Amino acid sequence: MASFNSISELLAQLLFMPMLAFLLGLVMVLMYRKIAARLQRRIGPPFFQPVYDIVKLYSKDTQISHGLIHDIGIVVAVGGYVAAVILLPVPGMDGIADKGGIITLSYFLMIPSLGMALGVGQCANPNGSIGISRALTAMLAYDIPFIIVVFGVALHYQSTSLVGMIDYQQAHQWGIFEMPLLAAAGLFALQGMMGKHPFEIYVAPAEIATGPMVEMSGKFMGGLFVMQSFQFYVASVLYTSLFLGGGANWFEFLLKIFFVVEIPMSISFLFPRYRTEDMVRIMWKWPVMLALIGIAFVI
Amino acid sequence: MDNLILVVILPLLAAFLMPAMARTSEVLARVTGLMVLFISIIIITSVWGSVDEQAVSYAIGGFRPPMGIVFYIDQLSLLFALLIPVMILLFWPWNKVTHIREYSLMMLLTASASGLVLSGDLFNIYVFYELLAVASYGLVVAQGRAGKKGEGAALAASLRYLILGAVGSVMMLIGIAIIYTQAGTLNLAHLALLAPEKLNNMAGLSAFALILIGVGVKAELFPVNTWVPEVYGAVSTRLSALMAGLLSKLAVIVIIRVLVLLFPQPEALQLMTILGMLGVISGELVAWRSRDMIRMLSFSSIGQLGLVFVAFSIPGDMGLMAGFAVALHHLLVKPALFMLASGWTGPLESLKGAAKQSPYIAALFVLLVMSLLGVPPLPGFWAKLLIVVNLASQAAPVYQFALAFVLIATVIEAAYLYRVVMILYHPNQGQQASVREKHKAFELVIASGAAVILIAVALQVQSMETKLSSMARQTGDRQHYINTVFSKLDLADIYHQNKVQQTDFRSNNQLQGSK
Amino acid sequence: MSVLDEVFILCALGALVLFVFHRIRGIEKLAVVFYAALLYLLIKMSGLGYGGEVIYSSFSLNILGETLQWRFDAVSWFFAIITVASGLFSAVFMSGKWGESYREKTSNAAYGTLQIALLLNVNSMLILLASGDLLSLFIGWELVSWASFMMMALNPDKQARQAAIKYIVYAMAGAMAFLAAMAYVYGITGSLQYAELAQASAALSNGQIILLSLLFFTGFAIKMGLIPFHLWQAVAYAETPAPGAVFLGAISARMGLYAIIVVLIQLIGLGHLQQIHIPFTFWNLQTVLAWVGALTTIIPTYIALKQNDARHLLAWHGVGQGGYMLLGLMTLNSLGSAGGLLHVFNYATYQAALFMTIGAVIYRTGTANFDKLGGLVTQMPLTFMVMVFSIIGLAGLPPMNGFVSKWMVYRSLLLDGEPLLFVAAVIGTLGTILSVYKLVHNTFLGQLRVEHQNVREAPLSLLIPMLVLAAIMFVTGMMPGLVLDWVASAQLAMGLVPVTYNLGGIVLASGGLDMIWITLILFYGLGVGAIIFYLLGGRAKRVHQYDNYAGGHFLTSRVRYHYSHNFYAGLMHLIGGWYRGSFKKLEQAIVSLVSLLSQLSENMYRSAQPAMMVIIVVVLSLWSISGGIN
Amino acid sequence: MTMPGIEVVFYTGAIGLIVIGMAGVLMVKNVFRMLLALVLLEAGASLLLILSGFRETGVAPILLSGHAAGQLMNDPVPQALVLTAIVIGVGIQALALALILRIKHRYHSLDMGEIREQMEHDIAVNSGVVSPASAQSPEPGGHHHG
Repeated sequence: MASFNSISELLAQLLFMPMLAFLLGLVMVLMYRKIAARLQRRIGPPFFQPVYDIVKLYSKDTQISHGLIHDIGIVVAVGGYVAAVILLPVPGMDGIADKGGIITLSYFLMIPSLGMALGVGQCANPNGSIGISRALTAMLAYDIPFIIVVFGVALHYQSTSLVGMIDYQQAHQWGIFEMPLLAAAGLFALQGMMGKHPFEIYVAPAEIATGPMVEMSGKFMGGLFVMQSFQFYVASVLYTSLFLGGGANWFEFLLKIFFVVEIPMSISFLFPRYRTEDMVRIMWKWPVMLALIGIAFVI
Repeated sequence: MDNLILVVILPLLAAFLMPAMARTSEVLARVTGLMVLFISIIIITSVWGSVDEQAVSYAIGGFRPPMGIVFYIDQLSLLFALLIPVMILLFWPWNKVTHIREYSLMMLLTASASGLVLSGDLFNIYVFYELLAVASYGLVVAQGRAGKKGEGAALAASLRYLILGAVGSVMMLIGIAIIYTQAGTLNLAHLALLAPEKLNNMAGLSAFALILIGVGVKAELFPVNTWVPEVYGAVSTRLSALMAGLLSKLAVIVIIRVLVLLFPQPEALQLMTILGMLGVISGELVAWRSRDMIRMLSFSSIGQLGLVFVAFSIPGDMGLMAGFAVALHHLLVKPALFMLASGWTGPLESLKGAAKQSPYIAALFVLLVMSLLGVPPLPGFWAKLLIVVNLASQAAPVYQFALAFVLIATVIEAAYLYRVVMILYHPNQGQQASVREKHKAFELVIASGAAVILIAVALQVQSMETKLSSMARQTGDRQHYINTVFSKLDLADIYHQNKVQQTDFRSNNQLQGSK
Repeated sequence: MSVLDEVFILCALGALVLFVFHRIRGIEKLAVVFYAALLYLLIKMSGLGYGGEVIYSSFSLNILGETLQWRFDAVSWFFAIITVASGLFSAVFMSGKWGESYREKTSNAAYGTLQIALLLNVNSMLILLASGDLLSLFIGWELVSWASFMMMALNPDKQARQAAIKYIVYAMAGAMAFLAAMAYVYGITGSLQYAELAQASAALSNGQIILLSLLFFTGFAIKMGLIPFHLWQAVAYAETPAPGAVFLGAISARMGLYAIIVVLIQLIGLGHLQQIHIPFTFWNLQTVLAWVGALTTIIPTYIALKQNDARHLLAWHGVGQGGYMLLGLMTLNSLGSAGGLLHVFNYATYQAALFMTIGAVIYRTGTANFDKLGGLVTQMPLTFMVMVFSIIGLAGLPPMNGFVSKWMVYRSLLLDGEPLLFVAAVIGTLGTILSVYKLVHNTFLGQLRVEHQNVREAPLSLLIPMLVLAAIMFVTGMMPGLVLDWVASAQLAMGLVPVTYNLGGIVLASGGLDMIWITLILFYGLGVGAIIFYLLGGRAKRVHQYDNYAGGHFLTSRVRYHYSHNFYAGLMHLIGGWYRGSFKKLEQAIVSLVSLLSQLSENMYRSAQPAMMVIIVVVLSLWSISGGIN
Repeated sequence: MTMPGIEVVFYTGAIGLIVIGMAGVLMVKNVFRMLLALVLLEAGASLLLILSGFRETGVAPILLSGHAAGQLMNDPVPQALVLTAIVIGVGIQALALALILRIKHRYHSLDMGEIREQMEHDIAVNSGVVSPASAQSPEPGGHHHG
């Protein structure tokens, strides 16, 4: 089963994969903000701005906790993504990735949302609760097309192992060419999954006082920033592995994942935000339809 | 065996002598009835063992059949001959104020009922049936329910019952006339012998239909059972119990005898199926709407009798067995339920929390109701199972419809019976809890007895099955009936006679032909 | 004497003792001992869970030419061990403080009755599970229905009583469908033995098989609360006293699944289910049943989402989870059916735990209404923890056991290439996630109400069974191989190919599941998260719950703001219109129809002229004579 | 037999009586008239039964020395039966008359419909479903409210 040779390799993977993910995620956050700035005719933040933000938030004097679950919520939000990252194969490090497979991974991706929801719930702020109910609704919205896409892909490759899928793509053809409709639908879902425009009304800056973030200050917010960078990384790597043949080497890999993140980021500022209901409606209509047609082709 | 005729004669005599006796000694008259019943029971138990696989016939006055009048005694008739005095004893109006003519009517009922089950002659059956009818009309008036409005209701119910019953009797008479025209005899054994030849036609079928309607009045058969809710609503529960439990079954037995012996046509059975299943569904539907317990039980009784008819309409011994099972089960359960209902009058809502007041009675009620519904392992389940299983194995589509009706009716039955159970076990006392009547001791004894028998039967279901199936086999065996009633000599005579008649006829034809 | 005999003797003895002494204090201890002894006997039979021989009882009954016999095979044993364990947990739950308070509220007798009801439920289920032919199956079936009815009728509440009545009518309808099917079997084969049916089913025509399967399935589906018979179950289960709800919720409805396994899979046979096409459609029986399962995962789950009472929410989920089991089973491949069976076990653990947590909440606060709860996490942290564990299981998230079974169902749907079923299952799961968050949020999170400020943690006697269940959930989640042993034996007994597994999960060529690794990875991730959160940055300051930001105002502590009513307002705005209550209307329509017919019949009895009726009969008989019947 | 015999007339009469009686029981509202219709019905049935034993050329079924052996006799059995039936019928009619008299005293009506409604009301009152006060607006059976 295990494809790593020694304990040391295992430890290295366990250690490096999250770290790498975090760093790449930070760069993606930076890229996101740069793109936003450029689109708005601004210069944008300096290179280390995401790091500064996190350091600042962590080093704040007043760190207000509303209870143990509040803390644990953040831990789970970050930890869930860390665990998910370990299940995502990157070039040269796919030993543990084989333990899960795509279904497990999809479930891992729901854990952070739930963790955050628990944390927000503990804050006892009704506004936070309202926000979280919207956030979960949004999750329901994008997860349905996402899961359909995952199903279609797994059906196509007759496997749930990401490593296997990547191998197949590298031997044959990228998934995006074999399943263009599914890839399109996946992109749609990706937009929602990354919590970005136009599907991010529950965490929109204007909603700070009435969204899930209302009680998040200091390192709680910092934790969420960390989570965000993981989120970018996970979404892009997952999409790459499913449709773009993963990475044969690091260069190719990086190119692909940044490309994947770049598309939704560019799109995101072109549209105004959707209300939650509208988001559900749109997510359940177009991507689901595309994905189902895509599956019909696969079969 | 010879003194079995006393079972009919003694009560008949008592019925006519008791009013006279009462003039000299009131006490003697009151005791006579009981004495007669005890004697009947003793007589029957003394011959109990002598009838098993082989039935016995007994020619009254020594005249040989088919001219003479015979009693036919097999397991079925003996069982009911025993049940009649026992049940009447159980529901005997012990009350001191009871008028002596009520006892007299009860005696008449006993005599006619016993005659009905023992008789082996169609016209005798008619006569006993009419006597039974007269006795029951009288009893309906005499045992009207207590209360200011009781008497009027009983009178009117009795009259309406009487008119329906009289129309039914006429139908039966016409049916008998048709049979006589066809076969030229009314002795059941003789008829059984001739039936395949003479009655297996349209005329025979219409005769059966007419007899079915006629006797069906008492048996609560579907369209002629409109008297049931009226009479049971108007009379004391004691009489309701007797009528629903015993008298209806006697009428059913008559129909079954006639059917088995005289009418081999499948259409006859299917007619009964249709009427039976309509009875099941209509009875249970109205019971579902009923707002007091007596009325509910009346309609439930209609439904159950419909079930009995459906069961008996299944061809073959299995049908008979199913019919006996469900009929005997109803005979056991319904009187017990009527007994419990007598203390629980008034609208059902007023029974809220009755279980708290009298937990034992409520538990009895639940047990009886569950058996009625057919909850395993109570006997009612086995009876229903027999019906269902045998209905399903019939090819004719009408039986499949009957199966569906029976099952749907059971669901409806469950709905209203469990509703009552829930009302009984309601946590709050109803407003009218205080005015509720108390149950009398004998009512509880009867209901408890029924419950004990139910449980005993549930435990002994295997041996019950053997008994019932042997009874069914015997009842369904037409040749056995013929052979029992006629000696070999008689049979030779009859064959000879028939042959002679036939040759006469043929020679006539030849004569005409030659002309 | 076989072990099965001992089980039955113990059952009878227990029922007798409990019935005689049910008013006496301390009876609860006896009950616990009884269930423990029963569990011991089952463990003595545990060879069955590892591929052992079928165990027969040494007594039988001959009736109607049928031999009624009772026996335990691996399937029965699997269900039985869950049944008895659920009984034991409920009994422990009700043996301590909960029982005392119930006694105070009602009476000794009422408490004893509850104990009797529980015991009768366990016993009747064991009788059902031990059935060796259709007749004994039916007898067990009816006994279970009646025992459940008794349990449901214990709550004096009006709604509960109505639910009980509704239940018994549904159950009776189901039993009658079962009876009709059984009668047809008898009509065709002349026997009610399993073996005869299994033999005869090969020779039956398609129409007969469809009719039989439909009748049987209707009967079983009603018990399981499958679409379209789902209306009765949730209310009836939710309204029973807490230990009753624990037991009924955990296992009672699964008797339907057991019967489906026995009759549809073992007897009618896999081949038939897969080959027979419903006329005029392109579906076969298997697809139809699978779709019933899929719809059952969706519709009740979204009804649960709307509930405003914790017990009702859970009970509706119970209905929905039944759909997963059927869906898994109806894939009829080794993985999916194993998933369906495993889900029975997993579901029993977390549903029992969930009802216990709600029972504990009700014990402390007196309500399960979401509008009257909130913020209890600070007061009842252990109960909260158990609930979180259980909802993770219910939602099917790793690392709890619910994930394993759902994963297996999904994976087998993938292998079969059933996209629509898969989507349906996912929609159900996502709805579950939403609604379990609502459950935990509205009960334990948010603001604590004034009247609950002095609420304490649930007493130990309530906590112990909950915590044990939570531990089971976690352990069997991490090491599903423990239960998969039993599942595989059951599959063998069902005539399916058993699943290949190891201690950590499923072994499959194209991507298996290893829960030990997954659990470790998840905990590693959480550990990293904890390090990032706790070791870096300044120390967090604990503040009072109400010390929070609300647009520049402090939320005063006198007025509570707990966002709980209409929790998913946005979603409901969108999908609210889909809750049309079509099934409810159908149910009402049937009731109206019956009452209309009933009124017609009554009018007929009232106003019919007797002579008119006679004429009708004469006409009818003439019609029948002229051959009108056939 | 090519020519319709005399029994055709008899049969027609018997069936006619039955039909008239049936129609009477069906259509008549007055219970006394209903009883009379019943009498006709019974007469018709009796006649039918007698006819079943009738031989066109038969003589009275009395064995006298004057009769030649083998001469066709009317069947005596139905005659005996009808005798019994008539006796029973008369008994029942008498009982019915007594009932009608007492009902007339109590309900002051001979109309079947009215009798039925009053009876149903009485039954409902007796079983406690309807209160006695609502006598003026009888709710037959009391199954709508009460």
